[in-house]
Amino acid sequence: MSSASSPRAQEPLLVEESLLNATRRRAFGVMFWICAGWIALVVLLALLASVLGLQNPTTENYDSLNQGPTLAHWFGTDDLGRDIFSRVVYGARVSLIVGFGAMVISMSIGASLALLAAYRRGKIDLLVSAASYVMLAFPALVAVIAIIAFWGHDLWKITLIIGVAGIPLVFRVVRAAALGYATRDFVVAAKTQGASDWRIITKEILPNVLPAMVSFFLIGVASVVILEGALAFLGLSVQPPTPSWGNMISESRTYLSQNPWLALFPSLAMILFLIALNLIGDTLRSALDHQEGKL
Amino acid sequence: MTPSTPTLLSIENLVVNFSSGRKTVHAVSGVSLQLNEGDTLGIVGESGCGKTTVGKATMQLVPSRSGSVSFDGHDLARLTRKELRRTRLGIQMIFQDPISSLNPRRKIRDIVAEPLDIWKTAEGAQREQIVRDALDNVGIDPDVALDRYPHEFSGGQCQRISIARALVMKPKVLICDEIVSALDVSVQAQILNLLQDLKARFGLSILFIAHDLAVVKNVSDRVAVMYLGRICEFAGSDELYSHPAHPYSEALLSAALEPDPSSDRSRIILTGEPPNPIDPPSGCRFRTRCPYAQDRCAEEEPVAQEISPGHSVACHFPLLRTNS
Amino acid sequence: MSLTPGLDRSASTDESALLEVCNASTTFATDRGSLRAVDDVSFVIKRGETLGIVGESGSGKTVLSRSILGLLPRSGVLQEGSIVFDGTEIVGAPDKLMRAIWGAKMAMVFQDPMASLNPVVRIGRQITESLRLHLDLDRSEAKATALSLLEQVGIPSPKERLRSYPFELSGGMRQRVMIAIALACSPKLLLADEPTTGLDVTVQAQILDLLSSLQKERHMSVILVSHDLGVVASRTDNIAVMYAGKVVEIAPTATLFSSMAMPYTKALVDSTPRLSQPSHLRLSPIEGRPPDMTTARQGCAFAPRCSFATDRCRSETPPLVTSPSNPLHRFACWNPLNSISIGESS
Amino acid sequence: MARYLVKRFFALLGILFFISLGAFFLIHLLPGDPTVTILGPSDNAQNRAALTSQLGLNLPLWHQYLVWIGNVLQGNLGESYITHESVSRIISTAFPIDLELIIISQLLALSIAVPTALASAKRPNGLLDRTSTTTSFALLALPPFILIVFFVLIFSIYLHWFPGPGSYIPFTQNPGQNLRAMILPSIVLAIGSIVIYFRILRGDLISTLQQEFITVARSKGLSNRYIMWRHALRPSSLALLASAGLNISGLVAGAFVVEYLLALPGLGYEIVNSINQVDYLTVQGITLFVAVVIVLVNFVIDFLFTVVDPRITRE
Repeated sequence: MSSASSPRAQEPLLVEESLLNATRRRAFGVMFWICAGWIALVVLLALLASVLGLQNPTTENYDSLNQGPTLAHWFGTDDLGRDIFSRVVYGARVSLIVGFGAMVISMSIGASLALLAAYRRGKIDLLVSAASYVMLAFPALVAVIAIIAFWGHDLWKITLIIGVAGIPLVFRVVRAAALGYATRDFVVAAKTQGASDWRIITKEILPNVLPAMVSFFLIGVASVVILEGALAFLGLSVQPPTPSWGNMISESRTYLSQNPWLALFPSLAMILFLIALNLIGDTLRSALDHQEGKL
Repeated sequence: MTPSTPTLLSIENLVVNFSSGRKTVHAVSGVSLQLNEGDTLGIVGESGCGKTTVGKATMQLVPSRSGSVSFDGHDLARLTRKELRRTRLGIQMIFQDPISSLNPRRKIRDIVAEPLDIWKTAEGAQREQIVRDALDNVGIDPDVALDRYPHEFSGGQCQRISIARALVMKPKVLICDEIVSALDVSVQAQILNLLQDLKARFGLSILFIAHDLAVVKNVSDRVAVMYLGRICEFAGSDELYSHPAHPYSEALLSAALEPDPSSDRSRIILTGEPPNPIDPPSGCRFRTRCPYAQDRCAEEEPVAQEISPGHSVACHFPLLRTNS
Repeated sequence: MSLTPGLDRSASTDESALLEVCNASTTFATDRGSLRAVDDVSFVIKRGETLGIVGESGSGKTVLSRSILGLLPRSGVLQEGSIVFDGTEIVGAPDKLMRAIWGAKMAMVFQDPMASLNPVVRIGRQITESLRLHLDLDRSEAKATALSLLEQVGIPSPKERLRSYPFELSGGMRQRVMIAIALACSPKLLLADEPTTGLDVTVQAQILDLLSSLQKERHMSVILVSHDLGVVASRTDNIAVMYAGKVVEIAPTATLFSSMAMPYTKALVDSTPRLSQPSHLRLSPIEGRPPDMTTARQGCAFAPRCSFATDRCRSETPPLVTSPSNPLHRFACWNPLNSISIGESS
Repeated sequence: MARYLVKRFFALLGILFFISLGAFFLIHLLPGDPTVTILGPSDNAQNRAALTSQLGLNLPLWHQYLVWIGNVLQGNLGESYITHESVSRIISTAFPIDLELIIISQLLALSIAVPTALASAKRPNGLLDRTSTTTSFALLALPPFILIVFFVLIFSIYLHWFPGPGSYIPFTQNPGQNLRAMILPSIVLAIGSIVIYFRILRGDLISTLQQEFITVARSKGLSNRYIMWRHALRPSSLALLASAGLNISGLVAGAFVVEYLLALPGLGYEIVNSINQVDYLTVQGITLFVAVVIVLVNFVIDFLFTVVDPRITRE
């Protein structure tokens, strides 16, 4: 907020000026915990799907086609008589694996490069930054579509490809955050005390960037879930009959005017999941911004 | 090198340039300084004069273009990375911004213990004891401070913690870069007194860099005045302030404000501001603002000449002592 | 005006008073409870007079200057008391009313000229916009006025500078531009909040000299806020010393320095290193730290750090009283220094 | 400023080179044999070999690249293996659809996002701000494909306001019909952009409004409206511009999905079909074209940066 260069008293910033820009402290609030609980529930259901005694999501039942919600089928059945609730629960696995898996790949590689580049600057930074620019200029979706189309679309390949495609964006975000810390005096102080580069990156810079990374991670997961859905619509996600939210919404289009439930439940599942992720990510970020203002 | 006051840190002909786009910033252009054991050497000058760069180049935090920095018999620039890490422990630095000097996400205990952890010199109870002693020495109550984070402390307290951390490895030299300029006057005095005490107690030598003339005078034995990357005057502290010989030193002293309405002496107000270090003036760098400048000043760069023992000035027309 | 308790009658009835601050308080709602940043402050500034406000960080001097200007955020702030500027009550005045005063009658120079100038707007427009608004000048008249303003504040080649952006100027030049902006519509009161704090020593002297010469030329009142006693010492008529939101001593400048009554003022002066003192002189700092403004206090706020404090100081808050020796000298202390000087002059 | 732009331009040329490499090798390093696509899987090896050498597929990869890029530089992107239509022609008929879609959606997005952000930032946490922030939050979680599914259901199938998928008519043939067909996809595309623009601009405006120069502007007696538009908006729009640059790639992606779902024969529709048909040259050509467009848009944005913030050219 203030330039460190002016030889003025710093303390008024903490005491007086922060008052002039008084913003009320935002606690995490109820919504945050509801959303966190919702995500935990989705993860739990997806993990335990096979032991919960749900109906088999791929078993077709021609006695009950295109039904609305009933006691036997909470979310109704689809055009092949499959239980939609069970398909939504199993479908969550795809979104979770692709979403979290891809972001773990992007984050671990992108953030490592970013921390290194931000701290060392110089040639490494120049090289990786240039590469990230080139990758960002490339139409990512086209690349992802093409690679998946030619290479094959099983779950792990999709995860890997999206994960790699996300590296440059993660790199840029984390690098920008890390740059602000890499030049701080406490980093210089650690250096003069003989700290190794590894120590400076992991002990001095990383803890400061971590909250921003967590927040970006969650919002990134939401974007990847959307991307997986889009791929499903293009017929490039996991193949039927394996359920995924995207597949289910896409398939629902054929019978949409007769049975809107087909689209409604998987859509709701996806939207609520996305809202929860975004809200948690956003809350963390503004909590972080607030803290930042205090430091 | 006389045995009574051996030179501990010696900066010879230091030149530091930065590149700014296609241009070169001449941050430090040929600075030589000697810091003797037990001495406090002040460097005073306005922003952009290169005083901070001298400190950083001494620590090898910025590469110097030429010149040498020798400490305790080692030429720092020639050491390998590994040797430098070890040797540099003998010099520690304290910075201007007390808040930015401490990692906001670490506890005070770990901040102060950092050098111990890096070098694995102490663990467990011994580490704890060293940290406690270090905090005690700077007037911070360890029982209160150890488990807190930096933002819970005021600027002055953060600066004390920085000093505690710097002293953990028992350095011989302390480089203080504007360490009190971010603090309130009353706190500033606390820190300056603390510095004097610690110096006496631990036999420190101090390189004290600041823009505030009165502060520099208070702590320093000898003072170098810098302008645009060069030293224009160098003398004992009291000598310099009572008999400035360089027109810039004179102007600087007369522009300083004193908390006393009757102290409004005949003032020399310089016009303009220091030129851009990308394109410094030829000859004497101060000539563009100097009230006494003549043709010679533009043509010939003045070299430092000793006008009395321990008092040297880089000026073609140094002010004479008669007017006092 | 008789509704000014705590004020000297001679001061409050003076017709040439431009600004009358009377029992003004400003309270912020914070996470940790309400914070009274300005606490029951009263003083008067006459036309053409310069008042220095001195205090350390957290003393409330910045909040006070913003309260006078009526520029505090709307939410979470409670202003009490009265601030009358040129016949207008500022406290509680709607923005609509203030807009006719801001820039036209009352202007401000802030601490950091780089932050005070809009980085993406040319200098010319930043000066002319208030001219066109308040003085109703057309484009060319405004430009001509701006040009002469830049000349007055000592900016070389002002014509080119009108088309410059702030980043193209040096720190001192930027502060000169800020002064030109503040003076554009010839305000009656100029608030300068730490106007030289970020500047180099030699430039600081230039800016302060410029301010005081312009002030004399225009017979303008100035409030000079600073943490540095040196800045206000030689260029003010009166000085107010603030501590923990209160004015603890206020006096004509010469009186303040010759017979300061409040131990805090003296401690502040003593803790400042001086050029005239020999090197290595041990300084006398004020030990401890300023009080936490959110907790309720009893007694004098400075008592915990004061070497003269008595039990009374810790239990009863001293009011701002007039010195028996000088009706213009007021202080808030139970055990004032210089009791000798009181005896001398009475 | 000229030097800055020249520097940026050369940087962009470099990026373009790498992108051409990317477009080429992306396709060629992947498994799949175009001769199978063209001749069908049952043709004999001899024909296949003949075709391989006719297409130059027997040459080393770098040689193939040089041949291809040489042709590209002369404006020849090759022709489709399947339809034998020239790739440039495919692009020139398909691209106007994307362009129209993107332009309409962006105009829509900016005309909603900017005023809303200005109004919200004026009173953070006010009623309007909370409403619009919450709404933007909900919209953020609405992927375009879900929107399309329900928009088609509601507006085309139930209400018959807009034509359903596959009803595209070129603007030149029937402007009215064309616009009617474009409204739905434009809205879907705009929603994503509105959310991004609103959130970024609102955040930046709020922090700009806390800057000292805004207080200075207030202390001049300027009206709030004047301060918002003349002092706050411009310094706050840098991140917006930057996000527009990053967003363009996402926008193209969004447009592609929307086109495919609504059977609008734009580049997205074409490229997905080409990929499904392993039509190498078309995929390569369209990829390169799209990448070049994105790079050029970013160049324009770089130029806009210098207009919005004069500091940039002089670093």
